[in-house]
Amino acid sequence: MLDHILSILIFFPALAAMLGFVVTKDSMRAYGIAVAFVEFVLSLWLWYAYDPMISGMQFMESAPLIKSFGISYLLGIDGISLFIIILSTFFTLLGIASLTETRHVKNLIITLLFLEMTMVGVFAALDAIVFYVFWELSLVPMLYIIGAWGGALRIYASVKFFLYTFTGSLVMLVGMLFMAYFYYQATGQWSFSILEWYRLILPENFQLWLFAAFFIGFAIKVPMFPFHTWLPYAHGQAPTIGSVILAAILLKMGTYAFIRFSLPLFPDASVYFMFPIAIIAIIMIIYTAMVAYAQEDIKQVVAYSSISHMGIIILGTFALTVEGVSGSVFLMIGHGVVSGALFLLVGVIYDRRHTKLMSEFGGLASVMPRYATIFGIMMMASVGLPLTINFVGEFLSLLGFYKQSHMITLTAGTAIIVGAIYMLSAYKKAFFGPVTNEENRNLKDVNRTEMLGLIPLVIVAIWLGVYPKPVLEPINNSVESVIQLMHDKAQSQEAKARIPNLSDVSGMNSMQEAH
Amino acid sequence: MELYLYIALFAPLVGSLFSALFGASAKTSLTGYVASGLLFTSFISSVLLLNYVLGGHTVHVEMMTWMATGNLYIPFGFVVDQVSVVMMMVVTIVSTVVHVYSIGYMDHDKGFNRFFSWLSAFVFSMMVLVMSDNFAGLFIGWEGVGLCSWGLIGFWYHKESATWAANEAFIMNRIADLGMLIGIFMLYWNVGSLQYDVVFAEIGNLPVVITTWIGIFLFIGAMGKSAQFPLHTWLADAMEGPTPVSALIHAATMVTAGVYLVVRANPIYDLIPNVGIFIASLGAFVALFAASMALVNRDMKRIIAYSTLSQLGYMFVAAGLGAYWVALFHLMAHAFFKALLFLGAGNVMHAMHDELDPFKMGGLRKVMKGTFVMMTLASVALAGIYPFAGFFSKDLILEVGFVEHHYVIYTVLLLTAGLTAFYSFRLVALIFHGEERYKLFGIHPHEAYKFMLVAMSPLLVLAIIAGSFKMTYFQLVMNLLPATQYHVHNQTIFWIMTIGTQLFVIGAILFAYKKYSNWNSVPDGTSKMEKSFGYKLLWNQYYIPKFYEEVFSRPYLELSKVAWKEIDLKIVDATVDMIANAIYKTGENTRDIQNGNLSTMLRWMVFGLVVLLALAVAFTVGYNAVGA
Amino acid sequence: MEITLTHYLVLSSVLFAIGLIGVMRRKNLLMLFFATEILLNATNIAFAAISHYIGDLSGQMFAFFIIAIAASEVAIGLGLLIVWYKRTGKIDLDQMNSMRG
Amino acid sequence: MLDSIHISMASLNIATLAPMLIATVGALVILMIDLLKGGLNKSLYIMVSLLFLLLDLGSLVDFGGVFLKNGTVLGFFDVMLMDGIAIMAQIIIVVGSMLFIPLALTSKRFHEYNYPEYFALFLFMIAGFQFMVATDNLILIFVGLETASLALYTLIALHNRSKSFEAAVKYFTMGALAAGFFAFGSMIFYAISGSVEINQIATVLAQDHYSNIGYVLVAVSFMIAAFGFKLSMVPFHTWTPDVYEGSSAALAGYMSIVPKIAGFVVAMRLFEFLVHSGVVWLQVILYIGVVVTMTASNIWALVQSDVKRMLAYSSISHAGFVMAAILIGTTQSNTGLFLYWTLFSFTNLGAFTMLWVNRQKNLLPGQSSDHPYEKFSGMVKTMPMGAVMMGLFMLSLAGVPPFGLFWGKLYMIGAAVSGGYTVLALIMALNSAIAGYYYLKLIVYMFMKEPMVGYEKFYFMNASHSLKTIIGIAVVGTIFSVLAVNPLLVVITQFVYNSGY
Repeated sequence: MLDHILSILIFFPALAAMLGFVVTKDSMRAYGIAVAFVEFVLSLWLWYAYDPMISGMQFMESAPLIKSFGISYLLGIDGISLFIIILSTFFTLLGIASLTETRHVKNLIITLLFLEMTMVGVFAALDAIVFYVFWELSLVPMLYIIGAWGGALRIYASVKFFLYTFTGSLVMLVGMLFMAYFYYQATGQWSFSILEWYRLILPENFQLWLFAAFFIGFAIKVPMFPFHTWLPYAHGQAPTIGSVILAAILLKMGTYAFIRFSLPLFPDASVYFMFPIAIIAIIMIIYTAMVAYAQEDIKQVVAYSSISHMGIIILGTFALTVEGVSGSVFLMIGHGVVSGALFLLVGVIYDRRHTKLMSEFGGLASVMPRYATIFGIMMMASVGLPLTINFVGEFLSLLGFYKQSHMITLTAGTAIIVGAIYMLSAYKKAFFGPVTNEENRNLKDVNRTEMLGLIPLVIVAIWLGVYPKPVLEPINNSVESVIQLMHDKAQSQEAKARIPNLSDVSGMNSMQEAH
Repeated sequence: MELYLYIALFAPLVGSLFSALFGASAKTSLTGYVASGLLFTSFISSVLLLNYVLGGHTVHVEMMTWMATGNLYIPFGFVVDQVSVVMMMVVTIVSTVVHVYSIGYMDHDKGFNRFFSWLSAFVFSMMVLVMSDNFAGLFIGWEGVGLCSWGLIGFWYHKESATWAANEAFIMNRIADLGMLIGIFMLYWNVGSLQYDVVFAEIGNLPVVITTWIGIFLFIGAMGKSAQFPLHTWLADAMEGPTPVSALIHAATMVTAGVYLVVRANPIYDLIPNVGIFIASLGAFVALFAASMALVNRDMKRIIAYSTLSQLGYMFVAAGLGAYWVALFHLMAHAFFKALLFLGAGNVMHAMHDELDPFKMGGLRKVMKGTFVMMTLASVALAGIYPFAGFFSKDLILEVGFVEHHYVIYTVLLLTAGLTAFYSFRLVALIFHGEERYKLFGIHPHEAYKFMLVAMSPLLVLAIIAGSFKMTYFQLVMNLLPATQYHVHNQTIFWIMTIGTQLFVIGAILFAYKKYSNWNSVPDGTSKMEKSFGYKLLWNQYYIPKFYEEVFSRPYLELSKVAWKEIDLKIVDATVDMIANAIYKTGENTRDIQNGNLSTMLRWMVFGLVVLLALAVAFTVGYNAVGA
Repeated sequence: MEITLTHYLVLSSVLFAIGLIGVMRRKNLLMLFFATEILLNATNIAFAAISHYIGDLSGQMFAFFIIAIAASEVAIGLGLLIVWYKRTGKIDLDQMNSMRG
Repeated sequence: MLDSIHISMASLNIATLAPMLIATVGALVILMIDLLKGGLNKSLYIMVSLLFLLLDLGSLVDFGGVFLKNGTVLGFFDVMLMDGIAIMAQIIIVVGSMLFIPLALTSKRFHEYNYPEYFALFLFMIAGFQFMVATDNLILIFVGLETASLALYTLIALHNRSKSFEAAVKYFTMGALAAGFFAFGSMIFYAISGSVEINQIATVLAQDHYSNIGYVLVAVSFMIAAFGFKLSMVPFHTWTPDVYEGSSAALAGYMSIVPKIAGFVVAMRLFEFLVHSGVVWLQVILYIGVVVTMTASNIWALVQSDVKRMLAYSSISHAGFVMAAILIGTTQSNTGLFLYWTLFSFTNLGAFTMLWVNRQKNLLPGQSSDHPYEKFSGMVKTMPMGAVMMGLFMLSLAGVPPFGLFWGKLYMIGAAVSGGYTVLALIMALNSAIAGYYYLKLIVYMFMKEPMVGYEKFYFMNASHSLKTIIGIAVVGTIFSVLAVNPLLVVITQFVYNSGY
């Protein structure tokens, strides 16, 4: 069974979703939870069976799909994708378990299960086209979730979300086809296998163009400034579950793809574009933090904060050092947990008051102390307090980039300041002060169902902040192989110098030279 | 010994978690007792560890890995050595006292359980800070105390001013933390490790420029936590928190973390005396600057807060001049008498129903004898009168300045010592002497619970006798810190200096008494002095908070709004929509090509053909021309 | 003056152009059909002439086929025209625009 | 004057005519049945047509086998040309027709299906298309084209609505003009090469080193105009939306597939040798034509308010997309053309059949067309399966993987990339994104809006088992296309490559 565990992980939810059409409406929630739980346990088993000492791909599966065009059904995971898969199954489970939506629950759960398939698929795919298939397919359930269960502007938001990402992905697709064509020219065979592509060393000017093509697809997904404007709408209109999944998992596809595609395929271009991208990352960090500070709607604050955090992830990714890339992968998980939790929390208050405007609240801390506590913990995690999950990622990402540029890291480091500003002021507006709005006076504190969703997230946020090793170690091993691959493939002098050579025993020397 | 280490470290955490369990429920005294008991346990363990360390050993444990990736390896490692054990003692003593005191002080507060949870959590963070064996662990504690400080300043979260002050403190500390983070990054990429022992062993091999930058960035971190100019404004505002918090966090422990960092990183600062001079100069400046603001302030707690700030300046002078052990010594002594002062102020506040203006008090010594005695003695200690603790530590710093030939610094510190004595006794005089002005406001003061006074008594004792530990202490820390003795070798000058200083200080005290002990009215802002420029300048804290508000806070908010409403919505997003709309509009505007009229359709076909023919002819002509 | 192939081709082109103009200008459906007939027959002249000049029969074959097809086109076209006239009572092109956009 | 011609039956190779003859015979049989006994039910004619189409398909498959073994078969004075692409195009034509004909089995009664002539004309039309693709003789192309077109005009008109007549007249008139263009273009080719066979024209021109380049270009201009009409390239496309709107949804779906593939094959035969001969002008014109057709029709599709008209414009756009294959002119691109069209036929047929299923007999009050978007509001709530299927077709048309058309787009864009047309590849990709918008619009209506009260009974009004079966086939074809792509590619590549394209 372990031989096909990835296929099972991908298609089990989809199959269950199909069968879900038969299940009656009132039992649907239980069914959904059961399926998501089984899936989650399967993903945990995957972790158990995963050998953290092996840096390469594990649980590989391969079957030709379109042989004459080199497309094959190729799956496999390494430390980078393993945890994002677990995160996906985890959040699907939590999302369904803490679902408070009452309209058309059946459709919603079926959609969520399909979405789960695409999420797992994206992170398990090792063939570019299979990756692309899941990548695009993930838009559809999300489109439906936002469009059918969203707020007043839901149609605008969902269409914008879909078209924006769709456009970007198509450019990426052209890039993929180019890549395959280069492979064809080099070897005389078509192949879309990423692992095969890793072996190609492309001329630098080709790398630049291809990098740009991939970049557009990924950057819109992440989303990076200035392609980010779909995100606030999507989050603002999406139902809680939609925002949670979107923030926790779907955004990670973009950053994951950077590590899976852009870095190892185009090491020289990655170095070439390192600084422009770092500048964009800084804009994301500071500018969106400012925008978040100006928001009146608490969900929008969290939405913009996501962009800001994604900026740090991008920065860590383009640090091109083991520390930075590991940190960014870890931050993906951290940000997933934290922003997912924050969106769940916003959903809690939205369910009670049907508004998300901070001016409507105030003094919630005295009415809903448990809620305020959990929100506080998650806010502090979001701000990146040590011993919470985000700190590890942010610290490592910034640390990693410091090797490349001091000034940029210093500027990007303001993330810890501006992040605190908008988060604390939002918290203050909503939770502190006297209770001014009579409607807030008798609000109920978080109930058991909601606790069910939130407590595990709190536990994870702190557990991985205190003891990140079980996750960080496999990530590190896989990242090391990526970095080494990049170093080996790099052609330009600058790229060779910037990307550390790990096989070099006197690693410290190269570090000194970089200064 | 490791067991004691873990007990000392984790007992507060257990207390905190235990209290947190009851966080949302009604008050249970149990939380206070348990938390205090665990703190006492922690204190006992620290004492045992001190005893062990006095025997010449140190304890170093590595609990588990925290972060490990690439070459980076950060464990949860803890070290109890000569420096950290001193800090541990200070922290556990003061916090035990404050915990017990708080049982009484917070007696009627709804958030009693929550308070103890935060307070113990703070102690845990502080213990992590001082006991960590690497910079990252230090940073954990560093941020942890920041968090707890946020929670405790904003403890009464229904008050706007409290939450504002909490956020201000947190954010300002974050600014400094960024500096510290950068310092840590530099250390890692230059040394390859963040462990103290490795760093200090390797630091000498680095180019001085890098060491200098490392020193500067670490010190920026220290500036935030220890509220040095220009990041000082949060400390005075932090007085919004409950008074025990001010005593523990904003006087005795957290704010001294910056000093501790410099002391801890002495091998780095030893290599960069220029930075040291800067630190010392800044410290001297802050000492004077803060003392001047304390002169006119009318908020009891703020006066003490400025005094704290001023004393921190002293410590940085010592640390900056390389007299690390002196700095640490003053840190310790200061912790005792300043915490005592704050707790006394807490009693007064309780008695006065949270009134803070000393001008509205007066004559309280009759009803609050115990508090009066304690606060007076603490003030004497603060003023540095022989044989109280302050004399041994503070005058030593003056001597350091003198011995190191920094006469300007020396003069400034001397002047500050006078100011310190003045404002301390201005406060004491206004509160405890003179007419009972509080009667105007219908307040019936009463002395605090007896056990609170008992709880404070260890601090009183220490404030009096701490100076006598000086030699023991010196013996202890010279294992780790540069063991320079600062003595003015010329006996005459030494005596002149010592006695002169004492006389100067006593003079200042007498002046304060003379001026304020018979005060009989509440100033209403009409007196000549209150209208003078100097007074206004000091009263408004040199307009610095206002300056920050006008130059940073408000523009930042305005800019944020512009960023959102003008840039994000009107430019970035509008561009995207514009592209989409342009495509759509093109369709709208050109769909009439298909007007349903057959003639038009046929004409389009012929038009297409004609265009093709025209292009064909043009191409042929061009082709032939090129061909020919 | 000897009549060369060029003359035929010019004639054919002129006829074709007349047909095109007719197609563009005529609003009466019947006249429109006439114009298309002129178009096709213009081609026929050219095919026949070329076929004669190069001595190849396929041109004439083509012409024959065009004639046949033109005939069937007329049959269908007139059929449509009659039905249209029955339904609307008009054979004016400008009346025929219920579908647009 | 002429020598007597001795013709051996073997060289005549009558067999090459078999597929077309089968269709023709089928038509005649239908007419004869009607003569013998009138008033028979349409189901009989449908089944007879289906039967003959099956035979037709059988013969084509047989030819396919022969082709793979022996290569191209010539016949009938070398007029018939049964090469790979001819066989493949005919298979697509016949299969498409076989999927179309059961659509006549609606539950509502429609005027045209009462006439046996309808089915006879239908089979004649198929024969016409088959002739058109199975030859490189311009005369036969012309005859096939006109046979098919004339039959098609009639089929449209038989729908017997005011709009259908208008559509038929428009189509007919423009078709006549296009026929004139074709004839005139052929005439010029004939004038400069003395032949009406494309391969001989190519040979003559090549020997001549294109000295008459001006005339060639004029001829090509006429041909582009003629086939631009057939393939609805902008600005010769204007008939398309009106005709689609005027004809029944089923026939519109048919028109979007079968006539176009015939057109593509002829365009391939006619233009590719020119492209390969380095006629830069043609490359430029085709480039512009492809880009303008794709983009403009996409933009117009955005603003439509009727789903059928939207699909009409979308079909234009898809045709433009596929025309790129002729511009690129590599084996890969031509393979892509056939692959794309095969996948497109399934999806598009499904989409049009869904419209057909939702067709009501008469327009509702306030409706100006048969299939306004509003009609599909909230369909997921009243007809979940129907909405999901329609959504599926829309996603496939938009090129969302892993549904049918994605693989076609993938391969086509891949062909553009490997053919060196990078910018074209990008334009193709971006156009898919624009197209995404209007497909999404329907999905938005179906899935995100509330149903309109009183419309429920019109959903699936026209449904019958056979229609549902067709939709089922289309759905299966769309979803599981990924499994079919590889075999299709292998076969198509073989056919295309061995035909010399």
